[in-house]
Amino acid sequence: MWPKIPFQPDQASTVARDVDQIYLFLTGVTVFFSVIIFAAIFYFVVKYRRRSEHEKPPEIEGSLTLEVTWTVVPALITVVVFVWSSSVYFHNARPPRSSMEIFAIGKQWMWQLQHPEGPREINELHVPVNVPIQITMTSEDVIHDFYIPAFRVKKDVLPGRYTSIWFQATKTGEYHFFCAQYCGAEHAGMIGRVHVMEPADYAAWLAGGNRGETMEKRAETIEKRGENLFTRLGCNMCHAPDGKGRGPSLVKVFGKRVKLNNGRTVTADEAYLRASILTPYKEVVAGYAPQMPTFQGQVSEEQVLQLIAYIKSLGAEQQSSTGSKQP
Amino acid sequence: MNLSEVHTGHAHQFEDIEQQHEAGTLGMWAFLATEIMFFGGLFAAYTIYRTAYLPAFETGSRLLDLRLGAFNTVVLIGSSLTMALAVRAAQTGERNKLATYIVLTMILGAAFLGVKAFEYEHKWDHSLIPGLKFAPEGEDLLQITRWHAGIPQVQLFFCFYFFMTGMHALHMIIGLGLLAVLLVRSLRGNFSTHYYSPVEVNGLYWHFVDIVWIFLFPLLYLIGGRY
Amino acid sequence: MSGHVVPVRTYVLIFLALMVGTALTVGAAFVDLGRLNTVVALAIAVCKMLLVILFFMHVRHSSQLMKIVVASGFLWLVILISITVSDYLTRSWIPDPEGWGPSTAITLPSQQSSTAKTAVVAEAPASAAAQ
Amino acid sequence: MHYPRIESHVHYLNVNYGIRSWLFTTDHKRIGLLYLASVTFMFLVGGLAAVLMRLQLVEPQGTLLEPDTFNKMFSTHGIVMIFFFLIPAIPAVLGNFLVPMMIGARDLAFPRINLLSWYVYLVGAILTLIAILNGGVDTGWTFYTPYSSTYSNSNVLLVGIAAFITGFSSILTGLNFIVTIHKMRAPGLTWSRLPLFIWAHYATSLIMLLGTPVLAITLVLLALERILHAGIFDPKLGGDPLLFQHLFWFYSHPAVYIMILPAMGVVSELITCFSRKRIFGYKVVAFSSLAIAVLGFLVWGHHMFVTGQSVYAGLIFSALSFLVAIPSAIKVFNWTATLYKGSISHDAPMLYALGFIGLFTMGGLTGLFLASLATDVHLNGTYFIVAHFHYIMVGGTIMAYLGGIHFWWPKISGRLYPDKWARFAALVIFIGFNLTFFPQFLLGYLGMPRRYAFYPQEFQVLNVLSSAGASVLGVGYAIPLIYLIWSLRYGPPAGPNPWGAKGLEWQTPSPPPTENFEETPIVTEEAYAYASEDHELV
Ligand code: HEA
Ligand code: HEA
Ligand code: HEC
Ligand code: CUA
Ligand SMILES: [Cu+2]
Repeated sequence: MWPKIPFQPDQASTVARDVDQIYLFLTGVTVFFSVIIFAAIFYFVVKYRRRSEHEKPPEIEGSLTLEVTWTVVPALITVVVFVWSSSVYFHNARPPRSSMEIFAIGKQWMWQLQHPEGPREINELHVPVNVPIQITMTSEDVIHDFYIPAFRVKKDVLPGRYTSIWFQATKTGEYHFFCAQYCGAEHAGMIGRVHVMEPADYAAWLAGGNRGETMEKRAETIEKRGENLFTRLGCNMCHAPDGKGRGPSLVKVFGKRVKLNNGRTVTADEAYLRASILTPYKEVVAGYAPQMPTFQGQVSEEQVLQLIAYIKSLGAEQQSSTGSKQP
Repeated sequence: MNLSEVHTGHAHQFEDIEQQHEAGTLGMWAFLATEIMFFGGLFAAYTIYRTAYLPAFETGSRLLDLRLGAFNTVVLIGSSLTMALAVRAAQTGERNKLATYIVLTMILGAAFLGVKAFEYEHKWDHSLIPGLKFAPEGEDLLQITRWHAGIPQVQLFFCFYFFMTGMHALHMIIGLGLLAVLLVRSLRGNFSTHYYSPVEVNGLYWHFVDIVWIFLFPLLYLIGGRY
Repeated sequence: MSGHVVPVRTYVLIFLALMVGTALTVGAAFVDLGRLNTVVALAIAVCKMLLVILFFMHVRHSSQLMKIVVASGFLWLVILISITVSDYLTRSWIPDPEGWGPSTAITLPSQQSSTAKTAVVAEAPASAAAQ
Repeated sequence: MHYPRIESHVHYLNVNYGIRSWLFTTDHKRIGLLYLASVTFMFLVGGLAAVLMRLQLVEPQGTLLEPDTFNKMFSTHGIVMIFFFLIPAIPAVLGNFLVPMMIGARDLAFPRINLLSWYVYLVGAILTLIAILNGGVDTGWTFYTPYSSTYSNSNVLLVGIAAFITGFSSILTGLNFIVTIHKMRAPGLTWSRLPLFIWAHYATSLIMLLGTPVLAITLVLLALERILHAGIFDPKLGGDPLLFQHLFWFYSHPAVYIMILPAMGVVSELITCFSRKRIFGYKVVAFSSLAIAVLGFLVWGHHMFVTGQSVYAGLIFSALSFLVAIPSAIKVFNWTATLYKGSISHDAPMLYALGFIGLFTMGGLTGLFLASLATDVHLNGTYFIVAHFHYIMVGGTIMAYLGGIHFWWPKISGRLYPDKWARFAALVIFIGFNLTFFPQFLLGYLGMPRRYAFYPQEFQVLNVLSSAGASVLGVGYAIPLIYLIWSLRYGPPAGPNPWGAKGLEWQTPSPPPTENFEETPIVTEEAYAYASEDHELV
């Protein structure tokens, strides 16, 4: 049997349709111009083929009308594509507030995915269908890239920084995800599967029903792990909940506008918390001495995420919580 | 251009000496445009990190010796003056002056490099060499913590300090080599009021290296202020 | 070969001007002008550079072509620096209108503090520039 | 018609003999040939790596090569093909040979710098070959940090230095062209009479001069970072890996126009000659080369849409990328319009030129998919990109390069090649090319990432098709290699102007004498004035 050649990847997220429409439009433009050019060339080459060595073709200087036409028409087309495509992109740059948040850590050469409720997966990701999901990502070593073709989303995963993607799956099923930024010997092996499930199935899965072997048996929530770390690393020695320690209280710090000793005010988001733990000397809270030691090198990216999750669980100021807990 | 060309007037591919001169000057300027972009990469990187880590860069800057930097600036600008005078001497055909000014330029250039070497050694003694030996100590460290700057970021400043001044010094060394050749040729009497293109072209190069320093000096030695 | 011969006096005057410029930058470093310090230092450096280019390097008496070559060298430098910097300055500008939650940081580690996520767009440039 | 046998006049090839007469030559024509030999060799090296990759990718599990070896293959392939083949290919071979002749000069402005540039290239190439034989390099041609600066265990340092060195050969070539074109045009050859080949090389030289040094300094930083680990690109020490990408693409995007602009120049020459017509819209075509060169400097960030660059910078880069497509579009339309009412011959060089227009159009238009933000998010890092740039670089530039080699071969060697074989080869290459790279568009859209040593089963069919195409393509490239070498000895003498073409280079014997012209020509008409007199085919 002649093997079947697929032409389109699964279209399984809300943005996939938008992206495919632009893709289709651009394919139309490409086919249109390619056909015109090929046809014109072919026609001219046959019609005006050289019949005698002494032929003297008419002299044609050029034509302003034509030049303007074929400058303006492509220009207009590109303007349309630019506006359309950028608005889709821009829209996707911002995850909806109601997103469920998952953390991902890339390292040579595997993906570690951490659910807020505790389960941690390697190279597998279970998510509920029809729920916006934000993946906050960082890398332990080189640059990776988290790519789910069926959802048309992709973003580089950088060391020392958080990047994020979000998607809302529209169809249950299994889809590939890939590492799409070259990262070394086993780059091609850094792939996995997204399992999109009905919310009920997802809940069952979370509860421990049918977990794959890749998942840890004992599922503590990420916050719980963070809390353990918080004690183990001695953070609680300085950060007493009542603020009487050497450091400020971390209760309700997430989302707060923090005044620094250099006069600036910043918002305590994930990146700020991360910086506070890894490079505390850079941003010092007003009224405190720069006494906090750096924990750079002592905590892995994963542990930083756990600490952040714990600090977030201590409550948040105003509107800023990223992850409402679950569908 | 070799000696035979000097005697026949111009190289075979040119119509006349005028064309050859113009081609030489244009060639050097085009090359200097390249050089601008070469240093430009460093300046771009510097701008980014300086914006990001201003306190650390200020701390780092304070660890440099302002007096030596200023002294070197004066020396280098002085060498630019003598170089300009050398070109002028070539234009007017004053051979002895030409040689003298070239020698003066070389002396000033060498003085600059000597001071630079001294500074580098000082940095080595104080463990301020990024990657190899970076452990600011004693008062230095105190200053760093006083300014709440991270040590790695201060190290970044020193990366730029060494890369930029190092690149610059490399250009100076090449320049000195070119001047040495020029000196020999001028002593041999190769140049005349009709043919001094090499002097002029070398001069352009030398002035360019001076310009780079005119920017390096404030960007490395003077940021953050000394008040 | 007929190059324009500049009088020695001009060269010496330019040299003196350059010395004055050097003294000025060093002096300015001892005066606290806030963020103007950088601006002043660079302005003086640019003036010094112009003097060197125009007089020591004879561009003042050179052909139009030479001037264009010189200018384009610097223009390209400006392109390189300005567009690169524009990326860094706008990384933390993710707009955050109602209905959209904070998006996670895309900044240099140090800029994370200024990642004024809850700031509205209009306010953001200021906070970014404050770096 | 009777023309003297090649041996009967003194020309640049027989003026003196022996290896020294070549290694110390300052004749731009001989230097062009030195480049021809060296880039052809490097093309075979890069091609060999491509063949191994395509063999590996026939099977999803990829059992032929270790993943590590595969990575070294595509890195070798990319680095060799880009830095050591495509960038020097047209400028350093055809440009070197033709720029002085086309403007009626005796040589380039700085002949010894020209020779130096070849030696510099040679040193870079040899270092690269040493590095490849000594274990290779596995960073991809993009050298992204921190993989290249910290994690890779391969010869990054040596290859980086080699690329750095080669960059200077490119700079020196560009410098020579700029000065030569400005200062050494024959009397009467005003800017508006210059052949478009010259315009294209002028624009290319601008990029070489203003872009290459940035790559050079970036590679120096990379090397220092690798040796000292001081932190310039290492986030753990406060550095930013994206800065490397900015600096890298500041050169490497304009570099793609170093690769395409000379090809466009060649095609302008071919189209006019083989349709015996002045180019349609000379001024527009000439000016668009400059526009591409300048605008090309403003769009580098389109390689970084998903790498964590600012969203706003992304918007700007996207808009500018669309803008830079317009002058290319203008060129394509003008070439096509030039054919209208021409007297079109179907000689081999013309077939290559027509192939160029079609394939460049497809390659360029698929560039729009990548310049458009939302679609690039999906297509970035996939085979779609691989297909995009092979359409332009292989379907475009190599087609033009081969067309140019065929067109000027009689001038270079004084001999004609077998025309039937040449046309046959052009056809094989066209077919093989499309079979190789069209499936990769589909693969990319389906989501197959690039730089994968093995891949999921579902992508196999298209990969097999692509590999099959590559073998056809390989055969296609082998044919000209054989008959061109054959023609050096057995080809019939060509005469000064076998195509009835117009440029100054055709007004001197083939092969030309060392000083190009018996006496400096004086130009009295526009470029491509095919209508001005009767054509005698010679
Ligand atoms: C010679 C080489 C060459 C050339 C000329 C081009 C030309 C173009 N390229 Fe390409 N490109 C590469 C080589 C080249 N590219 C390479 C090597 C890479 C990958 C690097 C890597 O990561 O390894 C790449 C990657 C690349 C990317 C990055 C993708 C990613 O990594 O995510 C982008 C994104 O914008 C892009 C866009 C373009 C555009 C818009 C053009 C334009 O200049 C094209 C203009 C041409 C046309 C548009 C066709 C003619 C037009 C018509 C017939 C009329 C109709 C026109 C319109 C409607 C506008 N290219
Ligand atoms: C000028 C540039 C150029 C050229 C000419 C080519 C030519 C070819 N390329 Fe290449 N390619 C690149 C530039 C180029 N490529 C770049 C920049 C990359 C990205 C690298 C990276 O990711 O870092 C790339 C990546 C790349 C990939 C993706 C690898 C990956 O991401 O995993 C593939 C896969 O198919 C490929 C295939 C080919 C093929 C089949 C050819 C064919 O056209 C080659 C045909 C040539 C020959 C077959 C040799 C000639 C043969 C003979 C004369 C016969 C005798 C020879 C032998 C006996 C060996 N290329
Ligand atoms: C030696 C005491 C000490 C220890 C141990 C310590 N901290 Fe701190 N911490 C401080 C001080 C003092 C400050 C305020 C000054 C500053 O911002 O650097 C602070 C500030 C912070 C802030 C910013 C708070 C705000 O209000 O903006 C966070 C977040 C934080 N610490 C988290 C941690 C975590 C997590 C740990 C454990 C891994 C930890 N700290 C361990 C002393 C400490
Ligand atoms: Cu991780 Cu590729
Ligand atoms: Cu590009």
